[in-house]
Amino acid sequence: MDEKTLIAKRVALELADGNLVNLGIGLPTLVARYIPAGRHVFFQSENGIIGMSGPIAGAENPDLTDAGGNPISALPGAAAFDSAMSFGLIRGGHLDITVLGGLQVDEEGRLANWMVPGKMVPGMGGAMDLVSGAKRVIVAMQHVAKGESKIVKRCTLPLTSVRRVDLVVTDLAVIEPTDKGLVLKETAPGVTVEQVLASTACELIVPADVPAMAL
Amino acid sequence: MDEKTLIAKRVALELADGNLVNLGIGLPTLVARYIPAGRHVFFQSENGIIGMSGPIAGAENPDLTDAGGNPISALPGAAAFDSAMSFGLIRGGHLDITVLGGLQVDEEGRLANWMVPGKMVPGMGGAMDLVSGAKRVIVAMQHVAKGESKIVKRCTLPLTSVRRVDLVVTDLAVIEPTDKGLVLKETAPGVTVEQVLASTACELIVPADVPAMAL
Amino acid sequence: MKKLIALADAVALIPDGAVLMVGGFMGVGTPPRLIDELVRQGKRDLTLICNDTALPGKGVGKLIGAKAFRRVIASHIGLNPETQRQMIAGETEVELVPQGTLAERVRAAGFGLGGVLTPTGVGTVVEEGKQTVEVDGKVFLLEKPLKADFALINAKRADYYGNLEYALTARNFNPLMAMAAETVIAEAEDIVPVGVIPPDAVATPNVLVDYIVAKERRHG
Amino acid sequence: MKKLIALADAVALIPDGAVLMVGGFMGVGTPPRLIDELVRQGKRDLTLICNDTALPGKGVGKLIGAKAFRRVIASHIGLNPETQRQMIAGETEVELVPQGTLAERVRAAGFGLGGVLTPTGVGTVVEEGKQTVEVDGKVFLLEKPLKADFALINAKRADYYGNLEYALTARNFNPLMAMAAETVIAEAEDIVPVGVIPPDAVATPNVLVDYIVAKERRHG
Repeated sequence: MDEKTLIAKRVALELADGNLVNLGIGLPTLVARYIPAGRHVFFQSENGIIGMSGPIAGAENPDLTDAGGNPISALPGAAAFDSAMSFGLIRGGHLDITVLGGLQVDEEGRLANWMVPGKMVPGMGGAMDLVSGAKRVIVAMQHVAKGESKIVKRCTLPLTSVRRVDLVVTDLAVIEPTDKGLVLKETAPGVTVEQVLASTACELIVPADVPAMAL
Repeated sequence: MDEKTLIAKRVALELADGNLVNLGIGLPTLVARYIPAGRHVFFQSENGIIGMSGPIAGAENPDLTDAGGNPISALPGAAAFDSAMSFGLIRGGHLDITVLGGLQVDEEGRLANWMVPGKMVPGMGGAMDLVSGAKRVIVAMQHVAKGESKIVKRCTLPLTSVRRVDLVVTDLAVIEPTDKGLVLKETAPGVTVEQVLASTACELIVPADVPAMAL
Repeated sequence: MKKLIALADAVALIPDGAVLMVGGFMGVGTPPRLIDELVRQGKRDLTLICNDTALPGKGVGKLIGAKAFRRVIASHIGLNPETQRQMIAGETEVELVPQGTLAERVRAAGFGLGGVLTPTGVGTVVEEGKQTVEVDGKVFLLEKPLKADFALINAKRADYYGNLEYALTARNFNPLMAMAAETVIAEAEDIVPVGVIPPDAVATPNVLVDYIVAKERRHG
Repeated sequence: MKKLIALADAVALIPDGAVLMVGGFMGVGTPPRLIDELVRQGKRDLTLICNDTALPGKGVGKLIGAKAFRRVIASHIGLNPETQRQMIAGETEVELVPQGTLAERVRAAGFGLGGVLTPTGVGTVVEEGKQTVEVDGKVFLLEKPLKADFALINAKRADYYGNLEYALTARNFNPLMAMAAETVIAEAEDIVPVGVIPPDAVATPNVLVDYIVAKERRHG
């Protein structure tokens, strides 16, 4: 199993029956493939729909797309709405889970994921609202990029929100930000606690028992 | 022609083709009967519809009512919406004209029409939003009630809004509040300027020529 | 997802003293069976957030008659003399709110906004005790969000997921209130299979609705 | 009511330097003929308010390519490298706004509110230069209303009065923007007789729409 699949599978376990979930672009979109059997999850796309599903070849509709403008389909029971309603659902605390990619997460559990100063500036899109408003924020990202840990003492990149995220799932570990600091909850299969610590640029709280991810 | 009919007919002349108009309960509702031929006016009811018309006997629908809960009908081209949208149309300046009853209008053109302290308190309903937000506010009322002029130097009753209303139509006169004061624009048929002045409890600006209402 | 609930069980969830939002405008768009059952179960000390108190014997007017409320937040009580009598007698506390402000305060709670900046009420008795905020030289009242423990919603159609569709002027405050309460209980004229209500006709997405009151069994 | 207007005449109403709101999300729900005609007429120095700048050659991306904008207010420009190039080269001024804030700012202008009190952006670079308001101990950014000279709206269906109906994710910012501009020009896939669109399906009432772009005559 490659690293992205591992992360997506682990995140998918967090999605409960009946949850309203918004998946960010990139890695987070993979999560939809691994919903445990018997759980019915409702996916929102912030451009204005709940109940999105993958495109149906030959039945694409130019008025039915995801937030990237790509064709999707609508499941029975889908609902469509305008952008104010879409973000009312997000900001108003009606979204159970958002899964977002990350550039950095710091010791206080704060996420930076929308710009790298001096490089291309894509804009924050819905990310700031999603992190400020969702009931649970899960960050899905590689633990290390270009030799640098993405889990840091303090974000050097601009923050997406000052709100503490709820869970960070990487290819090496599951980490839960708390008011005492970052707690190492699980390690990836075959990865030791020491390897996680060596790949992390800030302190982690390590409980006596750190199980491996049960995928 | 009785006094209410006179007032309603005169107010109706203010309604232009294509206008969105909200008529308050009581006397203002009579205005709808006297729209000049060839003018197409859209009536809003603040409980959530544009394009309301009178009830059709035998075709009443419990989900289609005016702001008093009475049956209405919907004309072809009607639109229904929720209360936030209804007041967005009002507060956002999309309502061309609101016609409201009045208890008092003062020299600054301010309206009091929602409560009499010490008596029954009905609540302001939509009146405060209507007066604050409509492009034009027309007050339709008797000039004198129980021997007291309703046009006063300063409202003694609680204000509906500090916004200056645009026109006051009574059974005696048409009065336009301006930043210089209340200007007497027209008199009712058979009523003299002197009679209007005698029935008014504050100063009126009287132009050289004050025509009679052309009904 | 087990959203269907018997009428009596739905109302039994509501404790005395709860804050209720009830959809409807002069009783139109107010869930009739939920109201009757609240009266039957003899609820007390409730707070009502509703556009108005309807007429005696109609919509929430039935609950006014049953003296179910300790407090009422509404824009208009003028057509229900009993509400006025209770207010003047000091039996029920009444807060009057301009109708457009009421709609936006409910929406602000449901949409995660800190409040509403409205020109409505500036310079009137409605301003008393409220913060004002100046934006580009213009003064606005800061009106606070209004939320509730329960929202009682009336829909034209519901599906089994809980998607709701409204009809004409029975829509009014219902979709706003369905966003602004901890627990949302919906009553619908008709309950249809999932997929019957087109996505564009769903005004309240299913994820907002906790319970749908089941239809009564018809005998004979 | 003479709302039907030829495409070229509609676009000719828009002067260089105007502030435009354009509906759409990654080009979906953006009025295609109005965009093409704006490019054809070579408009300059416009300000764009739109969720994003789409892709090169798609939706408002065509106008980016034509260098029609002096200023862009959007939540996302990441999929249009030309917007980023113009921004970095100083050719186009870009203001980035969180998407939910953008929606509420447009709505606030259209709904007559003084601004938006949102938790989004507090403590981030988005807060810079903005007023904050504390409500019951919680801090919110005061985000100002956004209005425009023209809104260019894309609808699924229009009737001859100007009532508009939208479809699925092509709805997005369109109904909000139709409230927030001095002049509203709508393009629809289909224009139908008055009465064909049911009242509950009308998301933008006709009174908000100034012009409907007429269909092209088909020859042959």
